[in-house]
Parts: sequence; structure tokens; C-alpha cells
Amino acid sequence: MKRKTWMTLAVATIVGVLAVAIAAVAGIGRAAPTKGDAAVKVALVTDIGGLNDKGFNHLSYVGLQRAIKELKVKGRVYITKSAADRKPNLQAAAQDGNGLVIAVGVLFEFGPLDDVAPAFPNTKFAGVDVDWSGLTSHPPNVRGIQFREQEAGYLVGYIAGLWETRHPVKGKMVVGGVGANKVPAITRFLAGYRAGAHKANRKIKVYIDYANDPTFADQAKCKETTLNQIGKGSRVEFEAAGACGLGGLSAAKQKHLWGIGVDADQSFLGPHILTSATKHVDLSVFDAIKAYKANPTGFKGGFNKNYTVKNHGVGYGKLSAKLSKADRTFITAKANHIAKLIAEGKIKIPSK
Amino acid sequence: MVDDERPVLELRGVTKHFPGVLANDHIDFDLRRGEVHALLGENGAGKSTLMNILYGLYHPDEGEIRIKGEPVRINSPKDAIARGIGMVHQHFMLIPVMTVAENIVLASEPTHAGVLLDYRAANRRVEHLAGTFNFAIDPQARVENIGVGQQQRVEILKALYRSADILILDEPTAVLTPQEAGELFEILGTLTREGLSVIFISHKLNEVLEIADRITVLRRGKKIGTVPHEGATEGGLARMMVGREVLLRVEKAAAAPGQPFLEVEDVHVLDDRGLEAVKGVTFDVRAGEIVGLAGVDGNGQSEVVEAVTGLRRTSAGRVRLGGHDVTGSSANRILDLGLGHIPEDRQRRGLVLNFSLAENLALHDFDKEPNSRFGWLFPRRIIHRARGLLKQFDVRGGGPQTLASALSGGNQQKVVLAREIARDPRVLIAAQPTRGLDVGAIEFVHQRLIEARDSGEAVLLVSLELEEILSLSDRILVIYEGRIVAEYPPDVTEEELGIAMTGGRGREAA
Amino acid sequence: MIARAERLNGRAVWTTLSSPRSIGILGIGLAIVGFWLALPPATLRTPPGPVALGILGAAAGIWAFARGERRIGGGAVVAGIVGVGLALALMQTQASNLEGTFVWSALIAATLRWATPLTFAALGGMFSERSGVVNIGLEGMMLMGAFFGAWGADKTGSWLGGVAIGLAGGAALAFIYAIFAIHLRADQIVGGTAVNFLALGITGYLYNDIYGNNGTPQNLPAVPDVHLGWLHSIPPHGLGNFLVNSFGSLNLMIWLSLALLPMSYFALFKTAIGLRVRSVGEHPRAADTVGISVYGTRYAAVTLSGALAALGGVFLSLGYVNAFTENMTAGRGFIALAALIFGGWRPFGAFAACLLFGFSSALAQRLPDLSASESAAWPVLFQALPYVLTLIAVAGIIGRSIPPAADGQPYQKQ
Amino acid sequence: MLTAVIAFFIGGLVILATTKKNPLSTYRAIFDGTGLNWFFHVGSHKIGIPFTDTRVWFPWDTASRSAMDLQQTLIIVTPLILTGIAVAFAFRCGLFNIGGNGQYTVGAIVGVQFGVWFAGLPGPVHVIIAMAAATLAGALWAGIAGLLKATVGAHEVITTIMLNWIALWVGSYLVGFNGPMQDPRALSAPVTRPVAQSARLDVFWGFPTLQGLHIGFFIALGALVVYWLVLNRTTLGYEVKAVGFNAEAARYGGISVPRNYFLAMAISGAFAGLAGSIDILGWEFNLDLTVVQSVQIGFIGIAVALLGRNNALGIFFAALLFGALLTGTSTRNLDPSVFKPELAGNLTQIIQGLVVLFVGVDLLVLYVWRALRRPFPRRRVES
Repeated sequence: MKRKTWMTLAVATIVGVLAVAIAAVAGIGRAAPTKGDAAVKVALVTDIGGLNDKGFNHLSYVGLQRAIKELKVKGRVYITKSAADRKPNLQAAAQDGNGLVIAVGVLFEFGPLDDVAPAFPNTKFAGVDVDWSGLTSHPPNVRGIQFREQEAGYLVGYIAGLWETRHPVKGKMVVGGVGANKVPAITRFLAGYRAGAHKANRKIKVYIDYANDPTFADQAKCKETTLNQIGKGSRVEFEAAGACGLGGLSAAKQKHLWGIGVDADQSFLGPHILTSATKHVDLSVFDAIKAYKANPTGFKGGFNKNYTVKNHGVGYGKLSAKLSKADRTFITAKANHIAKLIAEGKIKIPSK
Repeated sequence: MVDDERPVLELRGVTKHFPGVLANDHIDFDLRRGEVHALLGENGAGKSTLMNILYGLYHPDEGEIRIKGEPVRINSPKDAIARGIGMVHQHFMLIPVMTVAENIVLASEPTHAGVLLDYRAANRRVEHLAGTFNFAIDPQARVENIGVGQQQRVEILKALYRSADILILDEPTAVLTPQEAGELFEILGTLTREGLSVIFISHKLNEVLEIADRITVLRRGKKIGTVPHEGATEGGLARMMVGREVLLRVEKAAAAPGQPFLEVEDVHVLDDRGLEAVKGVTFDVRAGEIVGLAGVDGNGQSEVVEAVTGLRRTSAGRVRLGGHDVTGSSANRILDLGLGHIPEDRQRRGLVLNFSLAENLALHDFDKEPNSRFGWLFPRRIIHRARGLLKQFDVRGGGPQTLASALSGGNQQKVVLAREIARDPRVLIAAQPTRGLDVGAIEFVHQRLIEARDSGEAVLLVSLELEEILSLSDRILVIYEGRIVAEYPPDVTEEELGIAMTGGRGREAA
Repeated sequence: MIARAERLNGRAVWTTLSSPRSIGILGIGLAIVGFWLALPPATLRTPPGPVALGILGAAAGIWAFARGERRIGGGAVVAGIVGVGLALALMQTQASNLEGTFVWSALIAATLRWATPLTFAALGGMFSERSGVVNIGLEGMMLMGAFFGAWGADKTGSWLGGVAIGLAGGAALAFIYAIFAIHLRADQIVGGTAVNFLALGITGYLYNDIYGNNGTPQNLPAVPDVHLGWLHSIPPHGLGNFLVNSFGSLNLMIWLSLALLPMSYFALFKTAIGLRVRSVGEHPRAADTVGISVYGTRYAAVTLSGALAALGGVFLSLGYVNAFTENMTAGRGFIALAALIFGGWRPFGAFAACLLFGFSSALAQRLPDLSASESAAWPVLFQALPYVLTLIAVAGIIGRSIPPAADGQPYQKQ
Repeated sequence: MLTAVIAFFIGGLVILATTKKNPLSTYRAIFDGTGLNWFFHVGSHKIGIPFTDTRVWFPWDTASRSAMDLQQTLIIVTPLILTGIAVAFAFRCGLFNIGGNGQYTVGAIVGVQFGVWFAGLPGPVHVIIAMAAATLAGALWAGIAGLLKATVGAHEVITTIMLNWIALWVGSYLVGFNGPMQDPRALSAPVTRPVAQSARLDVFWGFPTLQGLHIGFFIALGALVVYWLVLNRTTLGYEVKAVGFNAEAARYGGISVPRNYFLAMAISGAFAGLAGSIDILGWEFNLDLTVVQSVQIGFIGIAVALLGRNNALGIFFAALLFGALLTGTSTRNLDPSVFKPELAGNLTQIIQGLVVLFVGVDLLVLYVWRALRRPFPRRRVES
């Protein structure tokens, strides 16, 4: 009986696979990339997290969409679902005939780009959050794209500090910042945030905590961490935490306090968003495609393109409509001044 | 035997098939008001099937059931209860962790406002009901804490609570001492005087003769006949039941006991609940004798066996096997020292039902040569050996590679027997070796046990069947509440044994 | 029960109190108090007090141990040593950090927030297991509740609609599970695992299909919080403050879970239906022979368990964070199952276990504050705390916690 | 089994129908993406394109896109076979090991560490040391659950799940920022140092640096043989099966049940730990936080074992099926215009669920099927 079941099992699997196979026979010669199509083809390889992470995977996708629309390029997304997907995705993107392949995520730096880029010398690569100098094979066809998140963090920290200074409660001034997980971009945001708040007022107490959410999506964890900081007196909450941070922002809303968004301008969440630390991943993706389209063979690699306050790659978003007029004018003026100083390189901002 | 009005219950041509078995073949049966009608037959004759049909647990393939003349369909126990049928199952349908009252009122509970359980009313009603029939019972006691006889009364009360006027008792005396059985018969007397009708299922001739007004005998799913109490004899009934002359006693030579192979000294054992189930037991079993351990179920005999075989820790005392101290040894070591053990439940313990017969036959010796070497198995040798054993013990229904689950109960038991006896143990412990077997298989098992004795093994026979104990043993020990309370030579009467089994050594029989 | 309480007068009480068992428990208590002294508000910064209490507790433990209460006595000894160790460790941290971490009122509120989804699921699991069906699929049923709650709130535009639809989602999955576990007599552990896979797939599929790249809408109607501002006015001021911070603005569903506790208790242990459910879980054949529909009861119990577990999911998506994300239950169903076992298949026992896990989770989010340096890597280890505790609890309690006799065994009608 | 296959196809079809996509073309697209269609490319195409510097084994085109897809599929199949065995072995002892993820993680952590250490060793020695260490680590990790089951009877389902989470967080600590295993040269990312060249498994098909198919695949196949041999040809396997089928009878037969619980769990964990190290040494080469925190291999192993009915050959085919589903539904292979890849990923989960659900009852379904052809479908009486 048992033995028979096993046999049926083996046979059945084979039959099952064959059945699909037969269905697939018609598709044997899968269409090879059609040559002679003049359109520029670009590919976007995301990192683990999915397109709806409300964070940089999503923003890079937005950038691609914009390029497709405005620059009339052909674009395709390769979503990375697990670590095993990174290298094959990158390779497939190159193999599928895309002239420019944009990889999103720092982890492409450690292995995938080093291995794949040299194998496709005629394909151009760009790596968002990737540091070119960290690539051991020094591939000339890869361009690193880096953001100075600390500058954006510094600005929103400064804004938070200004508001606190103007509205202390019983002489206490406390702000908080929450990160989803200790990953580089987030630590840079938060380091800048702390420095910025202290720039506004040295006496401000800044709490920095990590929700330790591996998924970047467990909003309960960020909310809990945020509530903890609120419990300690914080009245401005910066959420450098992707989708997880939405939980933290909802805590701020619920407690009638300020929240500060991240990456995108999250003012659409409501008037409780004081401002957002913006990181224009979409812009960087669009820029790269634009540069590539303008001159496919001349698209240079071998260096990092930095996005800073100076070139508007990072910055702060819309101020809340809820702010009083006096506050708004005061904060805008001060913040713009600091932004200018940063752009001129006159302020040193820690990145850790 | 009260009046001649229309029977309260009639079965006409009831037939029931199971895969490969015709369990009931056009059975006719009727029950009159106020009578005890016994249903007599061997294990597997179809008695329980018939009653389960009546109680709505099975559905007949053919036939008709009439209650008070009216044809009915009984689809579930609920229907049966509604028609006034109550059943006391062989394995009690009681929930151990609940109280007597909870068990009795279950499914027709008195409530406050239809929702909240009215425990007070439940207790009161149970007390009242128990009073009516003169039962002494505490409605608030937990079922797991009361004795078997009491539990049986709870079962009867359950039926009465649901106003049953037909009561089915399935092998009710299997778990009772002769004295308790006597009390049960008195209760049945009271019930029939009150107008209830009783169907009494049994395979024991003597008690059927004692209690029944009429006796219907089933054999292999067929009705052999119905005889009135008057004029029925044991011999006649036995012939009807088995279909041939039966040996009521096993032939055997006188024992020649040698040195003690198994010595048990002041052993104490805890049961699963941490209570002391064996309270200092001392005995020995000598080479070449069969010692019978008699007792009502649950008096510690299972724990004694488990302690001796290393399956349960002893809390005090010593066990010696062939001169080796095996107290606290693993089951494996004890087996290696020459113990054979026919366990009381072959399906739970004696066999791995999903293993083949060959694998089952190697259960103790798979890790020894020639079955294996350095942890490497030799399946062919195992199968080869199994082939011989199956032949020797006349196991039918499969070869070495058949799964054990495919065999019938009797053949399964033969496999267990083959394994245990073929090891040539010094001590053979046989616990309930014939439970649930038919007469032919019983004879086979008994024969083998006697052969084992005659070849110089020390045999400990644990059984709930007094007849079996009496016909096989060379010495009889009686265990009661975890102590050995008496020792008898083989010519003791059932009566005497029964008294000892209830701890009433010096008392008069009731 | 009542009768026994009456018997416990005078001398009996004293004998009970001086028994090794009680002394052992007292030892554990002392050790805990000793440790507690090092925490706010007492925040003792010098060793003598906690150490003395710890030693006393350990001594009581040894005394009890020597008199046969091995488990409890041993527990007291361990508690004493661990308590003193932890107290001394705490004294090494900064007092301000300590006070920031152990804000009791906030901790209580956070504990309740973490415990609520677990409580719902554990209660659900209780009904299922009391009827004899092991429900390892609680996780999936929670997830269904979380998604369908969010979707329902979005579609109907009201949180009540969301709760109802979420509930139905969990119940539907439970019903499917019930078919397999009851009628088809599939292995319940395997079936439950399948249900978890299935829920993950179904909710992820629908979520991606319906909400695509943007996620659930921002303006999902949320289950409201219950504001109990009047707690603040309870004298003395400190107490009122504490109460309002702990219980002043809890979500309606947290209160619902608290209300469901006694209701479940009564339903299971004081009603006729509860008796029948338990009888089915203890001895289905016995229940069958008195005319209780074993299958029907089990179907109802399993479906109810799905609905309750779904409420836990609804709390997550609508009561707490106001959004759905894939796999947002993140293993809570399994913790609930452990809590159920730990709590001995009883509502209040399970709730106590949920509180313990809730507390350790809440603490885990706060403990990193104790570390002086933000760049230290080890605070992430605190995240493992609830799981380590669960492991220890399950290992320590099991064998003493007796499941319903027929739990996990499919019933075959004759 | 047949019923399971049918069931998940039906299940998939129903769901596809709800989104008004043509299920057949979707399945075909998924199938194409798995690379299994490569087998139909017989005798066509050129040989020796940029990506093959190794020998050509088949008359087929070994450098085509489908060849690469097939390599990727088999790379995933490798750990799936091993975690499938892990689950199956425990099953045979009556234990349900849901802790494959944790054991895999522990194996990966130890594997990467041992791969980083001992950089000077000759290749095969280094590989064997790293794998042995990882295997042992997996065994110990699962052994905790086994020990708890054996001593206090803690249910392994709960303990292994807890151990999964503990492994996740301990792993996060180790490879995370400033953790003891983080690569000191890559402070910007939570990732360990790469393993030494000597510890890497040879690639036998495909271009070595482009994640070609490594010899770990044969190790997995070898593990299947070992699994079969242990179960059917050793006393250990006999004991494990006896305990799994009927623990009480095994105890009565002189077999130590607790010892087998522990051993079965440990051996089970060993396979999962080995899977972790093979992934590290075969293609990952380093371990990063996202991997530690998003491992799914152990869970899919459950579906593999169940679908494979705990039988060696069955596990192989089931692993192939699920590995194929995973690559087939990846965005690079499944054309988004045919079916949304995200949805296809979730579809895979649904199919897994359905398979597991139906596998639990397929004997019953068979029984019903048989019963329908018989006049009196009734169970045997237990007298």
C-alpha cells in the first residue's frame, strides 16, 4: 500500500510536469529579444521588500515610470524576492538586452555587481546606494548613486528642534527618531537628525531608537517604539522606517503630536506631518535614464554620483499646513539658511 | 416473562455488511416487556454490531426495526434515546474529568434561562433518580475517582435519566468481580420489575443462564436460535455458540517447577496520575510453571507487568530475572536477559501496525546479529527468518512483507506470540493473551503457553478471565488494590477467587 | 469549591501557609520583590536590599526543596540568584535610562496592546481545542482577519463593517480547516500548517491585486480608542495619573478582549453548551452516544475559534496600526497557541500567559534604551526575549498542563 | 498524490479565473520561466557562448536563457531537497519540525564563519570543515527542541517555532551593524565577510561568478540516498520509524523513545544546517541581514516533505516542483504582461497551502474514489 503510494507519487509528478510541459510546447522558442527596435531599453532591479514598500523600492519605480512616460524609453522591473534573486536578476536584465540596468539597494555592492558587470562590458549599470569604490573589480561600466541622507536628516532635525525651542513644555524639549532597522541609509538619516536638532538647541533631548522590524512592514513595532518615545516626552517623531514608520506616524497623529516622514514627501498623510526628510530616489533613477538616453555609449561609470542638498537630491518636504504663520515664516527662513550652509559645505554632519 | 402482549422491540431480517464480512445476516430478534433477553455469542459473532444498529451507531443494509409494533428508522443515538432505548457500553461512555451529575445530564441539562447550567438542579435530579432505584452514588464525585461498579451504575442512570424503557447492556460483567456482577443482576431484577426490558449481551454461558429469561445465540453473523431459560444447558448453549463440542478444560500434564526465574520483592509502583497503584507486591515464578495473576481490572496488575518489564519505574522494591537484579533497568536490558512479554493491548503496544510482519517479528532483535551488524540492517535475513516463524505459528492472511494492520486480531496475536515465544525466553509474561479472540485462536494460544511451560519457561499469566486463569495456572495469585491478597492451588473455585478479588478474604460471599 | 473554602478555616489556613509549597512560592516572591526594588520607582542604587531579599528567597527555596517541593523550591533558588544578578546589572546602567525604560503606566498600556491580539487568538484556540481540534492555523486565521478587516473597512467605509467582514474572513478559513480536520480527518497539525500557508497566499494575493503598489489607503476607518479622561481625577494625583496613562486611551478592542475573557469562561464552564463542547473534546464517543453531534459541535467551535482569532488580526490592522501589510501577524498566532498551552487551556490562565508575553515584547522594544551607546549591536538580542521566555515557559510547564483528552484526535463516526 | 497535483492545479485555476487571466497561458509562462523547457531545446542552437568555459555535457544549448533559468531552479532545489529531508526525517519519527528556517540560518551563520576562517586550507578540506561545522550546528539547534521533547515533552511545533525566531534575532545581532561578524571593510552594510575562495563549491554548469550550478546539487542528491539508506537499511532508521509509527510499541520493544526523539530532531536539523552552508558556499559567499531575516526555505521544506510523502524520490520531485515554482514566478522570468509577478508569488504560496492541505487527506480521497466503485463502502469492524 505504502510502496504503491510512493510509486504513484513519482509517476504522478512526472505526469504533472509533463502535462504542463505539453501545454508549454507551443512556447518552445520563446521570443528572443527582438533586434532592430530603436527604443532605449532600461531595467530596474529592486531589492527585497516589494514595490509597495512605500520606501525606496517604490520611489525607484516611480522614477522609472516617469522616465517611461517622459523619455519614451522601454522599461522593465525585476523584483528581488530573495537573496538568490539578486545576481540572476541583474544578469537576466543585462541578458534581456537592456542597455542600462539600475540596481537598487546597498547589498548589490557585495557580490552581484562585482560579478555581473564585468561579464557584460557593453551594458551600463547604476547602483542606488551603492558605493563604487567598494566594488573590488572596479568595473568601469558601473556608476554608484549615493545619497547624503544625513543632510536631509539634519534639516528635519533642525526644524524639529526649532519648533521645540519655540514651544517647550515646562521647559522640557524632547524629540525622537525611530528607525526600522539598523541599515546604513537609516543610520545616516538619524545621525543627521540628532545633529540637526542639537544645532537648533543644544539643550534638546533626542531619543533615537530602532524598532527592529526585519520586514520593514510590521507597523506595530514602529508604533510601539514611537509611543515609548512619546511616553518619554517627545513631541516630534521622525520615522526613518519605510512602511513600518507609517505606524509611528499614526501614533503621532493619535497623540496629536508632530510626525516627520521619510524618503517621499509624506505630507499627504495629513496635517500632523510637520515635514519630511526627502530622498529623491525617483529623481536619481530618472536622471540616470535621462543621461543614458542622451548618450548611451557615453554613459560614464567608475564613480559615485552623489545626491545632496546642493543638487536637490535630498532635502525637506512641505511644512505642515497646521503650523501658525509665525512659526512657518520663522522656520522656513532658518531652515533655508541652514540648507544653504550645508550646500556650501560649511556644516559638517556626522553620518553615524 | 411478564405478559404476552406485543413485544416492545422487534428486529426483522436485519443485515449488515462490512468490507469482507457479513456481520449480521438476516437477524430476527424480539424483546418483551419486563424480560431480560440475552444475546449470546463469541467475539465477532455480530452481537455488538446488532446492538449498535439498534442504538443508531450503524445503519442496517437491510431489515426493519419495530418499536411497540411501529416501524422506525434509527439514524443516530439521539433517535434511539427518543425511542426509549438506553445503552450501557462495554467501554464506558463516561468522561473521567467530569462529575457524575455532569455525565448524567449531558445533552439534556437543566438550565437557568436556557443558557446557564443549573448545577443544583442537576445534582438534585440525579440524587432523586438514584434514590428511586436504591443506588448509593455521590452526584458531585468525579467519575475518575469512583470505582468501576459505580461507574457502571452511572451509565445505567444515564439511560434511566433519559427515560429509557429498553436497556442494552454490552458485556456488562467483563469488568466486574463475581460479587459485583451479582449486585448488577439484582439491579436488573429491580429494573425489570419496574417494567423495563433488558438486552443482555455476553459470551459467558453461566451468567446468561443465571439472569436471562430468553437466550438468543448468534454465530458468525447468523442467528442460530432462541431458547427459553427453562431447559437451557451450558453444554447445549456452547454447542450452539461454537458449532462443535468445546473443550472446557485444557489438557495438561502436572507441573514440575524448577528454580525461580522471576523474583519480585516488595515492589511499589506509581500509576500515571502519580498515585500508588502497586503497594508492595512479592512473588516469584519458577521455571516450568504457569502462575496466574487474577484480579479485577485496575487493581494494579498492569502496573506490576509494566514494572517487571521495565516499562514503568518502580518506586521501591526489587525485581530479579534469572538471578540478575533488573530493578530500574531499561526494557531493552530486561528483554536481553530473557524476558518475553505478550502485552495486554496488541494494537497499542504489541505491534507496529504500519510495519510489515517481518519488521514486527524483529522488534526486539533488529539490532542483533544476524539481523544487523554495526547498525546496518539486513532486511533479507529478517524476512527469511519471518517466513519460517509465520509458518510455524500458522499465521494466515499475509506473508513477511504484509503490513501488520492487514491481519485479523487472532492472526495479529499469533504474530506477537511467535515473536515472544521464538526468542526462547526464560520468563514469559502473558497479559490478557486471548482478549478478543475466537475460540479456535484461544485454544491455539493456550496450547502454546502450556508448551512454553513444558519447555521449562517460567510463565506469568495475567488475565481478567477467571476461566482462563483456572484452566491454565499451576498456582494462582490474587491481586486487589495493589497488593497480593491470596495464593491458591489450581483447584480453587471461582467463588473463592471472586471473594479474594474483592478483598473480602474473611468475609462471607454476598 | 465553596465547601472546600469553608473547610479552610483557622488551623487549616496556617498549615497551608507553612507548607513547603507556600514557602517556596514566598521565596520566588521575595526574589521578585528584591529585583523589583532595583527598578523605578524605588530605583535602589545600592546592593544590600535586593541582595538580602534575593538570599532570603533562595534560602526559602532551599528549605522548600529539602522538603520535597523540588520544582518550586528550585525555582525560588534560581529566581533568587537571577534576581540578584539582574538587579546588580541594572545598577550599572544610568538611572535616567532606567527611569525612561521602566515607565510602568506606559509599560502596562504597551503590554495590553501586545497582549490583545494574542488574547483573542488564544481564546479562539481554546474553544477549538476544548472541542478536540488542535488549531495550529490560528496564525492564518488572524491574518485573514487582519486583511479582510482592512478591506472591509475600506469597502464599507465603517470600522464596524471592517470588524464584521474580518470576522467572517477568519471564520470562513476556519470552516475550511474544519472540513479537513473533522470530516476528512486530516492530520490536524498538517492541516493547520496548510491553513497558514493558504492564508499567507490568499491575503498577499488579494492585497497585491487590490491595493497594488500603493498599499491600503491612508484613510481607513479605525476602531476608536476609548478615552477615560475621568480616571485622571481619581485621588491621589499620582494614582489618577498612573491610571489615565495606563488605561486612559486604550483601543475599544482591547476592552473587548478583556470583556470576552469572563464571557468565554462562563460560556465554557457554566453553560450547557460549554459542557457539551468540553464533553466532545474529552470523550467524543460518549458525547455521541447521548445524542450530541460531535461534528456539529466541532464545526461550531472551530469556526468560532477562527472568528475570535480573526478579531486579533482585526485589532492589528484596524485597532492598532490602521493598515494592512503582508504577513503582518508575524508569528503571533503561534505565541497565542503557546500561551494557551501555558495557561492550561483555561481563559484566565491563557490571558496571564498572554500578558507575560505581551510584557516581555513591550519590554524588548524598550530595553535597548538601557545601553549607553546607540551603535552597540547587542540590544537587538532583546528582540528574542519573548521567544526565549515562551520556550522556557513551555519547557517548564508542559507535562503539568493537561490537554483535553481527545485533543488532536479526529473522531470517526461509527 | 495525483489528487494533490490535481488539487493545486484546480486551486490555481480558480484563483486565476477570478482575476480574469488566462490560467493556461499563465501556467505556461511560469513553466517557461523555470528553465525546464530547456530540455525541449534538443539539438538546436550553437554551443560555447560567453558563459560556458566548462565542458558541454549535453547536446543542448547550455548557454541559453533557459539554461540559466534551469541552473537557478536547481540552485533553489538544492536547499529545498535538504530542508525537505529535514522535515521528512523528523516526520518519520512522529515529529513535526517547523524549525527548518532556524536550523538553516544557524547552518548558514556557522558555514560563513568557518568559510571565512582557515583561508589557507586546500579547497576540499576547507569545504568539508565548513559543511561539517554547519551540519553540526544545525543538529545542535534542532537538538534543543529534541531534548525538550524527550525530557519534558514540550511540543516540538512550538519549540521549533520559537527557535526560529531566536535564530533570526541572534543572527541579526551577529551579522548586523557593529555585530561581531560584520565585514569590517563594509561598514555601510550589514553583511559578513565573504568566504575564502578555498571554501567555495565548484560550479559545474554555467559561469562560476554568475551564480552557476554548483556541486552542492550533487551533495543534495547524495543526501537523498543517505536519507533512504538510513531509514531503510540501518537500525537507527528502524528505531526512528518504529517510534514514529507507534511510540508505545517501540518502547515495549526495548527502543528508547526519548533518545530517538532527540536523535531524529538532531539529524533532521543537520540536514537543514547543511542546506544553509551549501547556499553560502555554493553561491551566496556572504551572509547579509536581509537573508537572515527573510529565510523561507525551511517552511517550503514542509510542503516539499509532505508532497513528497517523506519518500526520497518524492522529495526530489516535490523540491523540483517548488523550486520551479519559485523561479518560474520571479519577475525576470514571468512576463508581467502575462501575469503580475507579485501575484504569482502569492499564488505560489496558495498552491503550497492547497498542496499541504490536500496531501493530508489524499489517502482518504483515494479511499473515497475506491469506495465509489464498491457496493458497500464500510470500514472494517473492530471486534
